[in-house]
Amino acid sequence: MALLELKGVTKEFGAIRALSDVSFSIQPGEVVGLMGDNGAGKSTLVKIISGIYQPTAGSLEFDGTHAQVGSPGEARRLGIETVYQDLALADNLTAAENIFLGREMKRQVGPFRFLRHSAMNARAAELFAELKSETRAGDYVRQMSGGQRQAVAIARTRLSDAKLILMDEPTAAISVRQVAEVLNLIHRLKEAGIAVILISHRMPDVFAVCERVIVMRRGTKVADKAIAHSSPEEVTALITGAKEAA
Amino acid sequence: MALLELKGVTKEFGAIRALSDVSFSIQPGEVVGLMGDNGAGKSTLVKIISGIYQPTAGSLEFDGTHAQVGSPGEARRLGIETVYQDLALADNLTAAENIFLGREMKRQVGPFRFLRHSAMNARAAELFAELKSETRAGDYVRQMSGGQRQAVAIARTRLSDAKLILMDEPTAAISVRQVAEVLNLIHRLKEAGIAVILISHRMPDVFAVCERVIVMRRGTKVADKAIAHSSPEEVTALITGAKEAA
Amino acid sequence: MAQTHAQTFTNVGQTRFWQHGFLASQSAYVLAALIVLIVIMSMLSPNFLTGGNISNITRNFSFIAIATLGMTLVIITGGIDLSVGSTIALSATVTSLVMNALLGANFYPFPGSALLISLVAGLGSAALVGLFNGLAIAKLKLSPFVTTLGTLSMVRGLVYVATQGRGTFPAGPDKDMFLAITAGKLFDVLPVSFLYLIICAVVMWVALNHTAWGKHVFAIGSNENAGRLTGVNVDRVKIQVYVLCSLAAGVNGIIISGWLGSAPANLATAYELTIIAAAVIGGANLAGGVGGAAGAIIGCILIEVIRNGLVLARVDPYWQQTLVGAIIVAAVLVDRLRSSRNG
Amino acid sequence: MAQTHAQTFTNVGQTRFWQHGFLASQSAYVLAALIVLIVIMSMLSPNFLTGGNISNITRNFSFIAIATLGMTLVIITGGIDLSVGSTIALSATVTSLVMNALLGANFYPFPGSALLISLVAGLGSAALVGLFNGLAIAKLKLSPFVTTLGTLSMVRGLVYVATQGRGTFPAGPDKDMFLAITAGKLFDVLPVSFLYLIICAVVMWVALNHTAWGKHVFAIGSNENAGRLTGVNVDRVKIQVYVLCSLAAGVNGIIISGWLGSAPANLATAYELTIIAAAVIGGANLAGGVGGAAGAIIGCILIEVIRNGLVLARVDPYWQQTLVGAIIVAAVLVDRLRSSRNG
Amino acid sequence: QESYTFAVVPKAMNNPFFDLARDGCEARAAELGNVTCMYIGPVEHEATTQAQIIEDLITQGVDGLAISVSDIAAATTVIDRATAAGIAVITFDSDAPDSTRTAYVGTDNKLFGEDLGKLLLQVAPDGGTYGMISGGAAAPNLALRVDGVREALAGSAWTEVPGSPTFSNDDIALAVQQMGDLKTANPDLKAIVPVGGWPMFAPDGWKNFVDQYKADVDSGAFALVVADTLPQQLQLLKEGYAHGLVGQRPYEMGQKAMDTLLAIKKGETVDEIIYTGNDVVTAENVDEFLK
Ligand SMILES: Nc1ncnc2c1ncn2[C@@H]1O[C@H](COP(=O)(O)OP(=O)(O)OP(=O)(O)O)[C@@H](O)[C@H]1O
Ligand SMILES: Nc1ncnc2c1ncn2[C@@H]1O[C@H](COP(=O)(O)OP(=O)(O)OP(=O)(O)O)[C@@H](O)[C@H]1O
Ligand SMILES: [Mg+2]
Ligand SMILES: [Mg+2]
Repeated sequence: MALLELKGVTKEFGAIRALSDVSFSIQPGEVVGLMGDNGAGKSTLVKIISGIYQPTAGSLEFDGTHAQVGSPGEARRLGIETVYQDLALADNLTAAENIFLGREMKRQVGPFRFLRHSAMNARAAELFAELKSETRAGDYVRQMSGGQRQAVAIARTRLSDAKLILMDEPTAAISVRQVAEVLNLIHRLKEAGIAVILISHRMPDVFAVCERVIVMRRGTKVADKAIAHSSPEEVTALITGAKEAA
Repeated sequence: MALLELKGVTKEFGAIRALSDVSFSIQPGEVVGLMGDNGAGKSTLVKIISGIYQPTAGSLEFDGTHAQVGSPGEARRLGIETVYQDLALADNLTAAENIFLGREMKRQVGPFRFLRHSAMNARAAELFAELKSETRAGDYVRQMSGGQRQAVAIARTRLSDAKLILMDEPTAAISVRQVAEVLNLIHRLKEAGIAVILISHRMPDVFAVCERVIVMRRGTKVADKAIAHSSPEEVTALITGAKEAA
Repeated sequence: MAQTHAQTFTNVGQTRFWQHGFLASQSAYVLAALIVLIVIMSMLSPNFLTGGNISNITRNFSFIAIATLGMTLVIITGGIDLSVGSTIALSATVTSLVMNALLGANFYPFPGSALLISLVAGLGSAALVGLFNGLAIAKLKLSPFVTTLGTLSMVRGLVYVATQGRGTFPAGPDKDMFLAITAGKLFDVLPVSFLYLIICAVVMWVALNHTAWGKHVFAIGSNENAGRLTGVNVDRVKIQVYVLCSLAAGVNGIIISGWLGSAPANLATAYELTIIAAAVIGGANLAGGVGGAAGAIIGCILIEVIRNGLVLARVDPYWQQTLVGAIIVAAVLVDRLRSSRNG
Repeated sequence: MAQTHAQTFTNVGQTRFWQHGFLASQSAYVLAALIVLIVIMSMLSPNFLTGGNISNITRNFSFIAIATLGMTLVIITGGIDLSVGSTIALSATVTSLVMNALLGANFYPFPGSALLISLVAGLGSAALVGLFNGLAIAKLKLSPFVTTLGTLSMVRGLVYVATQGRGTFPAGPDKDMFLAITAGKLFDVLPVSFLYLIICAVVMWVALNHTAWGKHVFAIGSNENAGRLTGVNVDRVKIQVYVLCSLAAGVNGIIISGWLGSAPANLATAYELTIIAAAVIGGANLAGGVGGAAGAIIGCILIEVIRNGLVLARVDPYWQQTLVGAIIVAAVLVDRLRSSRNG
Repeated sequence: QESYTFAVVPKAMNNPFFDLARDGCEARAAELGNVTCMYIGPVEHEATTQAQIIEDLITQGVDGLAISVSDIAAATTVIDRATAAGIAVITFDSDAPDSTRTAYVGTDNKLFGEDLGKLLLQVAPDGGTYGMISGGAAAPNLALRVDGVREALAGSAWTEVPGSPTFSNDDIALAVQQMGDLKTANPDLKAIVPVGGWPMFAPDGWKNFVDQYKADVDSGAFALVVADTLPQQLQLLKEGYAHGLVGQRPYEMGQKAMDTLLAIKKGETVDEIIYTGNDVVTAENVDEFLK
């Protein structure tokens, strides 16, 4: 049974049809690359799966049971974690506070529940070390470099036991070493049976970790094939429109 | 004579020393790659050259004559154009309006000067076509995809006759095809005698267009050598600290 | 502005006429609410749509509308100006004090000179308030709210100090001329203040949409940093905007005092909230980056129609205040239709 | 919160003690300004630092300080609440109307019952105002400024309707108890209202800094979207914050009416600007994401010290208003020192 | 000879009415020589602020207080505190009868309203519909005046229109606008009775309004009877822009307040209620007042 199944998903913003009639399915533990030109509709697709947008038409099924993902909160509860392209960080909180936002570690004192600051900071520092990122858990996100911010967004997905992780250009701003770590991470997720959808403009990365690649062009799906049966050249042609479909 | 010369530039933010004692010089028409881990201080360096930050210590000389770049406006007038990592776009203006922000095309009517909307839109559309980007000149930046936003920021540098263009991860969010165009663009700039400082985490890109590479690590310059005498492996080692200096 | 361009994209359709431009703006939806309100009011009171009452409404909203235009500019840059009410009183008071002083000093070199000098003094004092606000906000980077709350209090205090709390009355050889240019009517129907309003609104519309300055105002409101980085002189634009806002309030002060024939020291107390509300109802966003001249005027009309309509409908005065609040909320609620339609 | 961690970075030094925490906040700098002001005032008037006056000041600023705490919460989420002044009047009026009604109905099952029922009614009415604001802002996504301006007017109107503009007086068997818990003094010196303030402030400080809820409040103010995307129930937190703000105003209304022995219908008119100013002076940022309990209290003290000090110093009343404005601007100017020192 | 500081606390400093009381008190203080008049109050009409200022004055240790009470119960509390501190306290313009204040100096507001009503009956005995304009909805003295007008006209041919009185919140511009609104809402309105002088404080705004109905006003078919007798109002009356005015005597209130406080300080007994009286002005006697 498919973990995620999209059927004829369409999304319009006024006159712009960002997605038209997109259908595909993801199996548990599968790593799928999603590629396409700028404005092809990749992020819009991610936002529909993670419950930010509701599709104009079409439907979505997760884990066999749910016909709708109403809100990002619901997506999280269903086991869908997302690294958003715009990172979705609160600038005035520290890295650790951002990572734990919405699922803080608490200590029960009588009827009250207080935050466990140092436990959260320690855990965040651990996550950064795991990603080999030079990011300090107690620093405010406001003053962080582009790559440090991205590391925070990636670290966030590591907190819970997700079933599906959507990564919208997770490696855009991070440095060589961390890119390798993120690819490593994806490998480990796969082994743990967690499905990943990776959006990236970096062809080698997609070919290094994905089993399948879906190519979008101007809102429609133009290809959905196993990496083994494709090549970077073919995918590039599909992205630019030099090749119509595959 | 060097186009740009930095001498012992240091920048502190409270307890964080983002740059310590960085010196180098750029010749006219030279294309230099600036690499380093996340948080190494690359963007801070760019912001000092483009007049956003003033160095805590050290000095900066541009075109032989100027000892200081007081503000981004002054940098522009001196001929320094920048693609900022956070793009610096006004969300509620269209792509064309963003590109021409601060140097609009105007028509004189009596004592008044009115905007030439269609001329600006046409020129912006031209620039996007040149970058092979799927970006519509009349769309509001608010509703644009990550890569379209980046295209707007890159297009902006093409308006004036700059002497030095700083590009802070210009290809992070853009698609395969446009990456090739941006690298092409850098080649053409070089031929026109315009110097470029390219910050990127993509090793192949840097090795494809740059003549020289400067590597930063935790705020200090650890290497400054010709591409011809280096290799991706060496640069990676320098970035991660596996190799101390070169 | 956003013209559709030659370049075509397969996945981009034609925007329907109601999906862009004025018809897709908050102002248009509030205008619809206004029209509904006018229909209701004219059913509740047969006197609502009489010529005399329309002329009254026109005059009443012009009293605050010019200041609202200025406020809209400030709000577009992401600021706020609480000192407009006090500035209205200041310019009215200074104008009439100077008229009286010139009368007392018997200084009248040529016809109209007293009027001219007083107007310059009145508007100049208003501009000084704006300059103070602008400098403190742009150069010292103080919070607009606190700064203008400070000037609200300072300027009102100065008006009291100057007049010892007594109202002043425009007087002197040019008094008739003063009344004619402030309270007069064109062709006996159109209040001149309405004419000034239309001129100001058109100038503002052109400035916002067809000059580089206007784009800078919008850019500052949405991303001040982006403006600064692209070489826009952010500080100068901000100062200009606060000066214009105070000047607009000054013009309104002079018009009101001309119509009243008096410049009471408590003139326009607490008008700032009404003026800001009119701007916001008309579509200006206090977070910055959004707003326009047409919206500002529609907001002012809406507020005045509610006030006037409830009196004409002979609603119990204790209930009037409650209804004013409820209708304001209902009017902006209409705007939610827009967001739900345009996705 | 931000503890320094085991991990070390070669280019990260030790932050100096004045570079982080409270000492680097706006509140600390305004506190410095406040201390300077207190020194000046005590030199200008020998009565300023007398026990009686300090007790007066303490009581006076407690009158608005609890509401300012609530306002600070709203401002941290990036909102604003203009209806607090009206809500103060509403809760005071409802409390005293219910006390009178119970007296009239002779309903007094047990000692203190009249007091209890009236307090619940008064606070309940305030909470309803907050609920209305919160629902309109969080669910209907209306602008906080317009919504709460609407309730400002609606609630005040309802107070007038309920009382026909006449003030009401707390009465009935529990009147003495009512006065004791609102206007009483602990050990004959410390106003109980100050005690309530301290309790509220401590609770708020703990809630903001040591609970998940507090982090959500901050996150919403800085990036509402980020909050929503990480599964924070943004709407619920917003509604809670507006309800808390109105409740805080309600508590203040009851305290003030206890001290006055009366609930005039125009109680707390125009207090909203003072309360917002106190919050902003104390470091809350109207753009959202910044603010705290200590700052709110410091802001209130500053405003009250200015007011009281100028009266005691026998400054000409017309100049007082001017000086209040000037000192407010000067006090926030001190905060610029901070930015220039911390880069 | 001992010298005294007496504070005069108005309801609101932004009301020109109290400026006259201040002038009267300052003038009398200057005549007396050993008395300083200190005029201070809340800028806007608000009971808590007034109470706080009175507390500050108690702290400051003034010798006497003359208070125009903003809210009766609220003022009662602070007045009791002031007398307990040994300060001589009187009220003026607006009273708090149950407090420990020694005397009240001012107008009988109920009577004042009745005078307004009687004056209307005098200038336009035929009756019709009338509307009133008031200031703040919470001001007790204005409420008394409104009641007074209603009482005087009860049983006469005058009926009040719904929506009356309108509340101008002491905003002069708004008061003039409400004149127009009342007349537009009720085109057959035969009289407007502002219970305070607000609309006439704007002479040209008033003239503009009246000019639209000048014929009716001249013939007496539209009667304008207004409270207060400020100079600009007298001038308007003289020019035929109103039919009658009923004035209080704020200047005298200021003077009498000083006298009364001084008498109390000297241990003399004073009357508890000191009415300063009303002036009823019509076209016949306007010149006396205009001198
Ligand atoms: N909220 C919105 N309103 C209107 N148009 C939108 C909105 N969001 C996205 N679009 C448009 O939809 C199209 C698809 O955008 P999307 O962000 O999904 O692209 P993408 O494939 O993620 O591109 P990139 O690789 O640049 O991130 C673009 O043309 C964009 O302008
Ligand atoms: N305004 C600021 N205040 C405090 N610290 C800052 C500020 N700006 C940057 N820093 C810190 O300075 C260091 C260098 O940041 P910078 O943005 O220059 O890194 P970078 O090399 O561009 O990294 P990336 O590749 O991730 O973009 C980081 O540790 C960052 O946290
Ligand atoms: Mg995208
Ligand atoms: Mg960077």
